[in-house]
Amino acid sequence: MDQILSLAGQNLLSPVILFFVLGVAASLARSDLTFPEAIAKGMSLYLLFAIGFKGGASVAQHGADISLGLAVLAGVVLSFLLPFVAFALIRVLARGVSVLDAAAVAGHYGSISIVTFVAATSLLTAGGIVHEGYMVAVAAAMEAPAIVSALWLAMRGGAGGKMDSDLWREILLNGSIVLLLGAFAIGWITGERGMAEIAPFIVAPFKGVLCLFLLDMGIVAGRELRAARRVVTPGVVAFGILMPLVGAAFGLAVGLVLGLSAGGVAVMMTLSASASYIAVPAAMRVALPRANPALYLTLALGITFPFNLTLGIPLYMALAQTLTGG
Amino acid sequence: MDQILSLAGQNLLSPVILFFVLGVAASLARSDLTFPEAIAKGMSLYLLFAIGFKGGASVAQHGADISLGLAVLAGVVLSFLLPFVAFALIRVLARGVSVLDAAAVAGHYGSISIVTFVAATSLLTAGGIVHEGYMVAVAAAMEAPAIVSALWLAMRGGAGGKMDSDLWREILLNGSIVLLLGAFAIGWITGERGMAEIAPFIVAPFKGVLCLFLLDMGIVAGRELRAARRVVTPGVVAFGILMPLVGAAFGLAVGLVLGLSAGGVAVMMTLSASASYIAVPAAMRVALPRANPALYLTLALGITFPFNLTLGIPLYMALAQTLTGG
Amino acid sequence: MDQILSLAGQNLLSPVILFFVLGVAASLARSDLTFPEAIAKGMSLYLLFAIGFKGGASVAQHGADISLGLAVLAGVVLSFLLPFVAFALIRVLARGVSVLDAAAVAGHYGSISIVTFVAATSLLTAGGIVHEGYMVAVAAAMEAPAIVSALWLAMRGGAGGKMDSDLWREILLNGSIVLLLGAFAIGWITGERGMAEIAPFIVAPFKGVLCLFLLDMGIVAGRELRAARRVVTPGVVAFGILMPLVGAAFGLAVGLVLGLSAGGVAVMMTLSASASYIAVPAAMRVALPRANPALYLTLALGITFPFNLTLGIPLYMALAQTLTGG
Amino acid sequence: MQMHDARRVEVMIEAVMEKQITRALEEVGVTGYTILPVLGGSGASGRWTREGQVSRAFSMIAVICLISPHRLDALLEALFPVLDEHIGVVSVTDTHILRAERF
Amino acid sequence: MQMHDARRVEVMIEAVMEKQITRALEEVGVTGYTILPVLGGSGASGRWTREGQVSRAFSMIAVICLISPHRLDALLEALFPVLDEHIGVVSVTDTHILRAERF
Amino acid sequence: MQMHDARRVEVMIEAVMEKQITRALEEVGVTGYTILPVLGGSGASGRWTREGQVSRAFSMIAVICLISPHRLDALLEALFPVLDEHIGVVSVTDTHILRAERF
Ligand SMILES: Nc1ncnc2c1ncn2[C@@H]1O[C@H](COP(=O)(O)O)[C@@H](O)[C@H]1O
Ligand SMILES: Nc1ncnc2c1ncn2[C@@H]1O[C@H](COP(=O)(O)O)[C@@H](O)[C@H]1O
Ligand SMILES: Nc1ncnc2c1ncn2[C@@H]1O[C@H](COP(=O)(O)O)[C@@H](O)[C@H]1O
Ligand code: NA
Ligand code: NA
Ligand code: NA
Repeated sequence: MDQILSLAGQNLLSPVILFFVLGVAASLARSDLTFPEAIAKGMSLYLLFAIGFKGGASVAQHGADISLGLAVLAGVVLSFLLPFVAFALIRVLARGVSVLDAAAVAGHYGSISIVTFVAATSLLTAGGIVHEGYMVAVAAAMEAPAIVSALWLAMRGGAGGKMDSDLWREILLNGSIVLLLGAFAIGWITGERGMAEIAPFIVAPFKGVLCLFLLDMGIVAGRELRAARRVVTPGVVAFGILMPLVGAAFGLAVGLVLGLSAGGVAVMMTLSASASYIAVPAAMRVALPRANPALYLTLALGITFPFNLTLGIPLYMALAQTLTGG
Repeated sequence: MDQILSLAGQNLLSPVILFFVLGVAASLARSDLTFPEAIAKGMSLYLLFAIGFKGGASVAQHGADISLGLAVLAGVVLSFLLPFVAFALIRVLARGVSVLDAAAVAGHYGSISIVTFVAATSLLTAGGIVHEGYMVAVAAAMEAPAIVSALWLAMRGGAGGKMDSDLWREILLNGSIVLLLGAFAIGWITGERGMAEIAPFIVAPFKGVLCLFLLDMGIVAGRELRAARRVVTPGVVAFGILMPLVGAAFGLAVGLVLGLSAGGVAVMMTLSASASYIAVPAAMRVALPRANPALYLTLALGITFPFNLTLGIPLYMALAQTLTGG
Repeated sequence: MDQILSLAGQNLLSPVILFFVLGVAASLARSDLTFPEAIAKGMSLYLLFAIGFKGGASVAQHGADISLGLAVLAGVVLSFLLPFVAFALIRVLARGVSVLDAAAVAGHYGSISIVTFVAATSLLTAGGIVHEGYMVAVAAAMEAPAIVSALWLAMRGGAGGKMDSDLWREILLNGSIVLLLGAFAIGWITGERGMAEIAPFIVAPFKGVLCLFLLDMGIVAGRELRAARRVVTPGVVAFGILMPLVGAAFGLAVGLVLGLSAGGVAVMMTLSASASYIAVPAAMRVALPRANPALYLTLALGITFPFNLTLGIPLYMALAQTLTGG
Repeated sequence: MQMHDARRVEVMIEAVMEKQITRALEEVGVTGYTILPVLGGSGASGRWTREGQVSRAFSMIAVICLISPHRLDALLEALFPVLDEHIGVVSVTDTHILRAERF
Repeated sequence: MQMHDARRVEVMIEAVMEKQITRALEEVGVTGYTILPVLGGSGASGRWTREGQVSRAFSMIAVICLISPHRLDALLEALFPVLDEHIGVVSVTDTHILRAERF
Repeated sequence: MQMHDARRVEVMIEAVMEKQITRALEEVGVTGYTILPVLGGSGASGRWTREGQVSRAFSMIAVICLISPHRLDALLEALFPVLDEHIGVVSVTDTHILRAERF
């Protein structure tokens, strides 16, 4: 417990978190501090490029075996499965939420937030805890399947929704999945030699870019919170905090079964606990246009993301370390 | 004197200045070299983030005492005061300038130019002269008060102008002030540990980004000079060069009274000598829309900025060193 | 031969090439992976800034003599000359291509592709082969003259085209030429001292930015290939692959006559082999608006650029080393 | 200068619907349109802005289409199923164009 | 397709006035508008461009508002005090809209 | 509110032609116009998009010009030689403006 608190305290005082808090505060105070859209996108491309490549290079270094394939498979299964859990939970906790909205929310929680992943891995690295490099591939694999479950839930509930080839392309060839997996593959292929060439771009300055990006995320999250007061009922807030814990429990179980390292388990928990706010919202706008975006965006970005960032990740790390004996 | 000349010569041949000159030349020759707006804004966010954080980290390292508070207070007073001096001076030197325009110009000179500040600190660092890390907070504190004085001058002169809560928010929660102070606070809180994490992003590449940014500033300044030939009378030019010297004299006095280090005095002089071209023009467009933007922008960006950058800063440094015995 | 194959193999597996391939693949698969325009332009400004400065700093270090002037002159002559060769070749290989289109294409091949240049120099650096720093000035000098030849060819062929002072300005004060030469001059003037100041920005992270930029180029090239299936006849493809070889032969001859180092010859070959896809297309849209952009862009960006990047450069390097005995 | 009657159709729609909209236009033979970026806006579903956003989910575009009057109905009918259920507004303005042979 | 008369109000105004303009619109109940970015322009106060600029002081936006004819006067009266003294132009065009219930 | 008849001329043209267009406008005394960025589009010469592009060769802009009816012909005649041979479309819409003294 002590360890958890100290980890959480340390995490809360890291520049990455503090810049996120600064962004939220600036936004709530209605400062005009904003990032141009192109810069925000540029930073997110940089982060995907860097973590994909580093993951691949790390696999190249440590070798890959069947466990990579199993972990990816487990990720896909989790992503398909978690929306059903999320759907049930939100229907119980927040009775005002319609089937359609619940399905849309569920899709977000089955998928993952790549920045939450990055925050977790950088906390792990700072603590000297290693994790499997291929977790980045697991992250990519978990992005999309949840969307299918969400649509199935919506259709079964008679809430409409459609699934055509365009949407499939949108989901599977989504820019962030392609960049993440592409950079992962190139990092794997070029290995140590490739890493030596581009390390000064993707390793040393990484943390600084992450701080700036989280500042921007904080601004956007704050704006979301400010705009969406209507949708934030106690039940919704409860869901936004409970669901990551439930998701993390699933991730923990899977991580232990797979025999991942302490770091790997912590990452698997974080992925399962996190909710998408980039790829899934875009897919939902196409496929379930009548679901309320204010609800799912506020939940994913305004409640669950800050919760994971500040308290969730240290908790998952501490649990993972205790339970793996790592 | 020799020392001043050699400093000035060295400064004039630094990449930072030469890229500014390149930008002005490209613009005057009507080259189509330009930066996308998003990139220019991205660079300015980077610079604010970096200098804010570095200032805070330096305070964390050297400890803060009452002198920090006194310096910030002195900055606020200077920023309130200098517009009155500037107003009187421009009315004397350039008789064609209306009360309204003089008030608007005065607001710019009470406030500060953050890039001039950065140029000064990087010249100091290159020369191995230390300055108080909290000068960044003084810079932030000097951004806004001058706007109030300018509006008061305009209203008193019957030239109109209005001050509502929106404008207050615009001034006080201006993005650049929030980012500067926020990063300063985070640098202070996280100190050496935080610095270690993000130094490779904000320290080593800083000078290079500054060169690119000054290239862009040169392009914009050149464009301004080319467009605004009408407003540039001899009196206006005289003001644009004398006012920074007058401002620097005030800064010098304040710096000596506060007992700042040689570097700190030089920075205080530079801040007082510099004129805003980001925050104040925006506030003036809202509050004094009938003041002529060509006049204040040409002065701040086309005359005073290049003057400080090339000759002013080395002069202030030499004086500060001589007079503090540093 | 063995050496060429191994060089080519090594090149094909470098991160820079693999990211280009990733971009092409993503684009052909119609992924929505794209870079904001501002980010793409920002990266290209960074690359021009960095290579210009590094070239100048290298001249400052090794001293400049008459050979610099001769090489620049030779570049200008090549750029004037190669369009005539290209014009003749495409008229022979692809009979369906009109005089106007052939002239426009010819202009592209007389000029150069700066990214191909960068790719060559980074392959040379990786292989420990030095080249003259002033080759960057040669690259800049070769950008524009070809446009004049192209217009002459079009006018002589009765295909129209006009040349006014605006166009001259567009050509000679083109942003990329100004930035490249300006940074070169500043690198030269500030030399080692300047380099020390900004090296962490322009040296270490360079390769990483280049990877990201080539990812973007791959996306754009793939889009071009997808869109322009109509214009790609066998004759056009043959031209797109033969012309760089012919150009390289000219570059080789000139490089040997000038007595350049092995690296210098390889660069001269690469410049002659490469085709512009930034400056020349823009000039052609102004001066020869009825020429078909799909043709010249597909050739320059979709065929010749990938060819040079993957096979051409290693070949030119191997030939240059063999023939200079370097 | 010879001018011809035409309609200017302006559709403000979510950016994620871009492909669907342009495909619908192309299916009825409308291959001329221009897409403008949108910074922000306000409507029944509240205010929004592009600033700092990464996801395409919450951005809009403006699709502008100049078209001959007699083809307007086909265009609107093609648009309707795409717009339906989606955030967005459509306006049709009478206008005049040069070089009518292309529309 | 059922179309309804409407007006398309287009205001080109300095970006620093965005909040003031949108507040004025909201005060008279106009909650539907779209904001487009502007690259540059020219007017009585000379030419300008956004390129390379950091300050918001010298940029403009285009605010587009589709509105029922009977609400136009209220809108224009709300705009007037904000526009007054400020750089900018306003045009009002007759247009037709689908789904009129929202305007 | 006093409104005045005017024309709204909208030119979608290649970005490389910006200087030529604005010079032509200025030569006939038209010094008021606004330039909007364009993201992409489609026409006789196919589809295009700005995304990821570095060259200005394949981008477009929209030039919007509000003008008094009696000056329209001069404007169009000035535009014509620039447009000729170039990709682009022009539309002219009847509109109403405030503060007519400036146009
Ligand atoms: N009356 C209007 N005039 C112009 N744009 C509008 C109007 N109503 C809605 N919009 C645009 O359409 C978007 C979605 O509208 P809504 O579906 O009403 O939320 C808004 O954010 C605006 O960008
Ligand atoms: N006649 C016009 N047509 C279109 N835009 C205009 C016109 N006049 C002015 N503008 C726009 O309004 C801005 C300010 O105009 P002004 O107040 O006349 O300097 C210009 O920079 C243009 O962007
Ligand atoms: N009917 C139209 N409506 C709106 N924009 C058009 C139309 N036709 C062409 N355009 C624009 O003009 C550009 C060039 O058209 P084109 O010359 O037909 O290829 C297109 O890419 C569009 O941006
Ligand atoms: Na999840
Ligand atoms: Na000052
Ligand atoms: Na060439």
